Amino acid sequence: MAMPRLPDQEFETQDIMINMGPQHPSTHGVFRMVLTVDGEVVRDVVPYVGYMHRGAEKLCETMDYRQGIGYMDRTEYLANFNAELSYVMAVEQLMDIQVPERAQWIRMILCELNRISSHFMFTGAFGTDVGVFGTAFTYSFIQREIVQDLFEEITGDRLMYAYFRPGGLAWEVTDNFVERVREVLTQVKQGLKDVDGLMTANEIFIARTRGVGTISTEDAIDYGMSGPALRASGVDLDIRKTEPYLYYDQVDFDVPVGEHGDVYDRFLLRVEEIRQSIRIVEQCLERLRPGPILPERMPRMLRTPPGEVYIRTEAPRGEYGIYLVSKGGNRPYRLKIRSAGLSNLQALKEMTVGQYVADAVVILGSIDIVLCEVDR
Amino acid sequence: MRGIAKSLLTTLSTFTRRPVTREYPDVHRPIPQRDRAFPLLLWDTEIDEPFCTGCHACERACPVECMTVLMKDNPNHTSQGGSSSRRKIIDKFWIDYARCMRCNICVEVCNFDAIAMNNTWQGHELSVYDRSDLVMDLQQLLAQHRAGDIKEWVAQ
Amino acid sequence: MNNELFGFEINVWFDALARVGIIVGFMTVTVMALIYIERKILARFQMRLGPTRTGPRGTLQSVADALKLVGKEDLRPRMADPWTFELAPYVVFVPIFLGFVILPFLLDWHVRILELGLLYFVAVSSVNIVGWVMAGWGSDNRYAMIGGLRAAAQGISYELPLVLALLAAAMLAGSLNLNTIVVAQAHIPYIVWQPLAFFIFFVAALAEMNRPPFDIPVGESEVVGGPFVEYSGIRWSMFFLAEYAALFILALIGASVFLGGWAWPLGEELGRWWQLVLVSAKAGGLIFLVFWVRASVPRLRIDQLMSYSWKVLLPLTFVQIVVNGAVLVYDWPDVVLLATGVVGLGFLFWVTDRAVRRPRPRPALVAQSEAAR
Amino acid sequence: MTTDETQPARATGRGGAQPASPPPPPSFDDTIWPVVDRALAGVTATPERGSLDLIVHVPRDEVVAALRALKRHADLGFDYLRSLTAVDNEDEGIDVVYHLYSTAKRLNLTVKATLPNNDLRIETATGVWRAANWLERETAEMFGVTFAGHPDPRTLLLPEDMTDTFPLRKDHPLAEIEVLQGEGMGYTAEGQ
Repeated sequence: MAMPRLPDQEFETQDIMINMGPQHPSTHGVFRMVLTVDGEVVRDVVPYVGYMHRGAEKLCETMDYRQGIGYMDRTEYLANFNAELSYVMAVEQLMDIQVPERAQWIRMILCELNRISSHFMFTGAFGTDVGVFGTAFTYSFIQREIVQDLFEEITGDRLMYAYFRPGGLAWEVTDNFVERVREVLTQVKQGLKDVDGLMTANEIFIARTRGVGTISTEDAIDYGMSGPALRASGVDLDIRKTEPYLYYDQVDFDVPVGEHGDVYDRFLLRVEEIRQSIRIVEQCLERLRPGPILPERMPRMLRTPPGEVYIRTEAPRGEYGIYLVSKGGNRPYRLKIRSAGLSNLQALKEMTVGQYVADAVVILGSIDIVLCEVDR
Repeated sequence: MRGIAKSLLTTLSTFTRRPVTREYPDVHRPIPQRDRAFPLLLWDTEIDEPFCTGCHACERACPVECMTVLMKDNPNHTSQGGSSSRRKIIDKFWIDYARCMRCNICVEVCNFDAIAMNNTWQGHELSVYDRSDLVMDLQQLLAQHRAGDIKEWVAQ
Repeated sequence: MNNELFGFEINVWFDALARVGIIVGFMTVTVMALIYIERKILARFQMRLGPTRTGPRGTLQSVADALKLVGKEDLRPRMADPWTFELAPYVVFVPIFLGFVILPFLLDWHVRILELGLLYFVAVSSVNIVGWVMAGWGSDNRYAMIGGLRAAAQGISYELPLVLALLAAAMLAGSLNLNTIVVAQAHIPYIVWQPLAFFIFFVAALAEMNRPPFDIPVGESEVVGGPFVEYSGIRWSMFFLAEYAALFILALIGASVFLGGWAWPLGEELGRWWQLVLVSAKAGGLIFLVFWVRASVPRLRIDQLMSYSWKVLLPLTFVQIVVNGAVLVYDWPDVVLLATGVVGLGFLFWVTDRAVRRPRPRPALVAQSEAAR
Repeated sequence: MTTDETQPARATGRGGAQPASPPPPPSFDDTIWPVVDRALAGVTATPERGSLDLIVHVPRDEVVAALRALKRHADLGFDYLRSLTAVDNEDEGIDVVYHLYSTAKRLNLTVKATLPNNDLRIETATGVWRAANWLERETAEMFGVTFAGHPDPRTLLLPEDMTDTFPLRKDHPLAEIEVLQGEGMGYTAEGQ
């Protein structure tokens, strides 16, 4: 991709620095990268994060386990259920709580639907990054709205669900839950067809994404990337398969793995993951039986014995880990959120240097960061 | 070029579909019963007083400390010749809606079912020019349920 | 020295002034209408409603926007070059408006019919590139500078295929007078004989207007508006006006040169109102196509854009021109034109397909292939 | 609870409800400890049973050598750094915690090194995994741990000049939430 450079003696060229962000339409939040460009070619990238740092970890250390759930929503606002899941699973693991079967299935359905809505956010924002004027964005947002309507019916909120509890769920789902989910899935399938038709085969889209921002398998692992960004580089690492939690070992789904580690693979992979998520939800719906949603003996006050646990789940953006250290009592002694975005973002320089300015935006979009999750 | 043609056909197919826009201020989407806007207090119409006894449970459980509760002896208690079985009753109650994170914990910890999340559009359309106007006092918190404008939903 | 305008005999100077006034007024209204229509059409492509709240069905939205823009403060960054910065909008705006002079709405509805109309148009309209560069340079903003230089590169690269594609059609008509070209298409429009030239004209026109997929100089997600990132208020609106005026002009030129303008398919004998309907329908169709493309395709990258122009479009237009010349000189049958067009289009599509479906290097081999290149 | 290589490290389908059996004191034979012990031949490492993964305590001077050995060992191959953080144990010093994963063998391991409060220095792990770069920067600014030899020792999340205080330490105070409600409190009184 490098442009042939003119010999130095003929031309004096000067690299200029461009400050992209924190206010820039395609930095997906308040992220700043300082690009050193030689004409249109990026020679260096210095990313700056931290504009959204709110000290979620410290805040959670001052709150009891129930109060912390709401803060998990706010660290990962596109995949809230996945974030909550890691947190409540960590508490359950320390407290040794058995979660009833129905609650697990519902959690799984909601997490996968959340993955769908999060990936739709990606397709929309990514479409805008490569320059489709808003069409990909609206197509995707219509689907997101449909999923969020369902979430609102169940949890009462469109974005900050605060619905999972250590031990199960806050309350029972609505009576028409199964029919509603099926309805949502039908609409999502249509929406996926639209997004797919709009972008996947489009020659300009392919030209903009293929072979751009490649990262090799070894580098991707070395940088600690996770999720679709890692799998696009050919690493078959999906925590749902390698260390199944919930009932992921009882449902049938495939983990799409990329081959070239470029932006196009990352896009295709996420589109495919939406399909797989639909598959998982459909299987979950068949397995869903009536039953309790909280264990019978549930302590009124959540207190953990001393101990520590590192829970990892596969959130849409990658591994969302919770490292919970307890020294007894009703609040965490230390809570560390392992954010997928932070690790994925580290590889930005590796992917961007040598590409064009326009590609820098596309590559950043393809990592699919949520700055709230990166900065916590 | 086939791909571009496919893109064009896709957009053409959506061109013929109905727009999904809801023209918001004119058309209010029906919001589900479980919708969580902001917490408000409930009014016991039988005895004509709030359910809330000012027990501070919600205040203590609030993660963002947006509530301030003061209790008093109930003048309407049976021992005082009234009709209420509540010995203590709420005296003053403030909720700072600007700070509330709508986590529903106050509703869950309430032993008297005295607080519920607003599930009407009134609970969402709260634009004001001054943040201090978002600090709701007891009368404002009770008004909506007292007027019967709300069918509250409390889990279980 | 009197001229006739709408049946009145008036002095040449008054005539000229009146015509300029009519153009500017007409243009402003047209641009407002175009913006409104574009927003509505784009909205429907995206399953939205578009503007609804200003006036009946939002029809006054553009007026409201224009009033807002006029009312805004005219800002200039302190470090900007005052002259370049403030003159740039005019340099972009005036050449586009000059293009109006030769538009053949009808046989006798026009500002002036020039014998070298087409040449005049391409000569005048390419001046606005200077304005873009001025805006980019004068703003003292790096996004603007990158945008301005992109605009220059793109404008110059696509000027050539645009001119040559128009020339291919003009060759067949044997004239650069737009009205003569239209009359020559009274029976068969040139899109039939010159599909390749039409396609190239359309692509190059998109690039000339900085329309998606060629909105690289102003790419929102990359250079945040490019040359006019620092402009506001009335100056910014002049860029906007110029952009939509260019859209209107190029659509009319395309309709006249390739689609037969007012002459095809009903001929000259019909009333002028029918002819006007014809012209509007053809230009409107082209404008709709532009909006449709805008809703559907991503943005190209600058290097892809340049190589597409220089390596694909330009050689093909040369081929077309050579074939046209051979047909005219040696009296080959017209079918040759059609065949060349179809084969050329097929070749163009094939090249495009091949270019994007090149095998990708495996990531581990990236470094080596970079070195080899 | 970490089992041998072919098994996933977590028992499946129980959703975080793994009964944490009280460990019979010395035996770690059902975990990967024997292999880890062999890999860490030159290092004084002590195992501990964690809730999910095996925890290995390593002296801080040898931690990078240990991590490198763990990464290079053929049967372990911990090539993936999941997380790097620290825990402020107040009087007992600060623990630096590494969560490792092996993409080939699907193994998990937690490595811990304790730093005494009067000397919060540890060698950087950026030479082992590049993933450690930002994680160490974050840990450094949040806990005041110095990672010796770090290639880019700037702050990550905090402002550039906020190097004198360490927010995630236990002695760092939380900002008081000023109470804005009530009569005579906050701006309700002065504003109206």
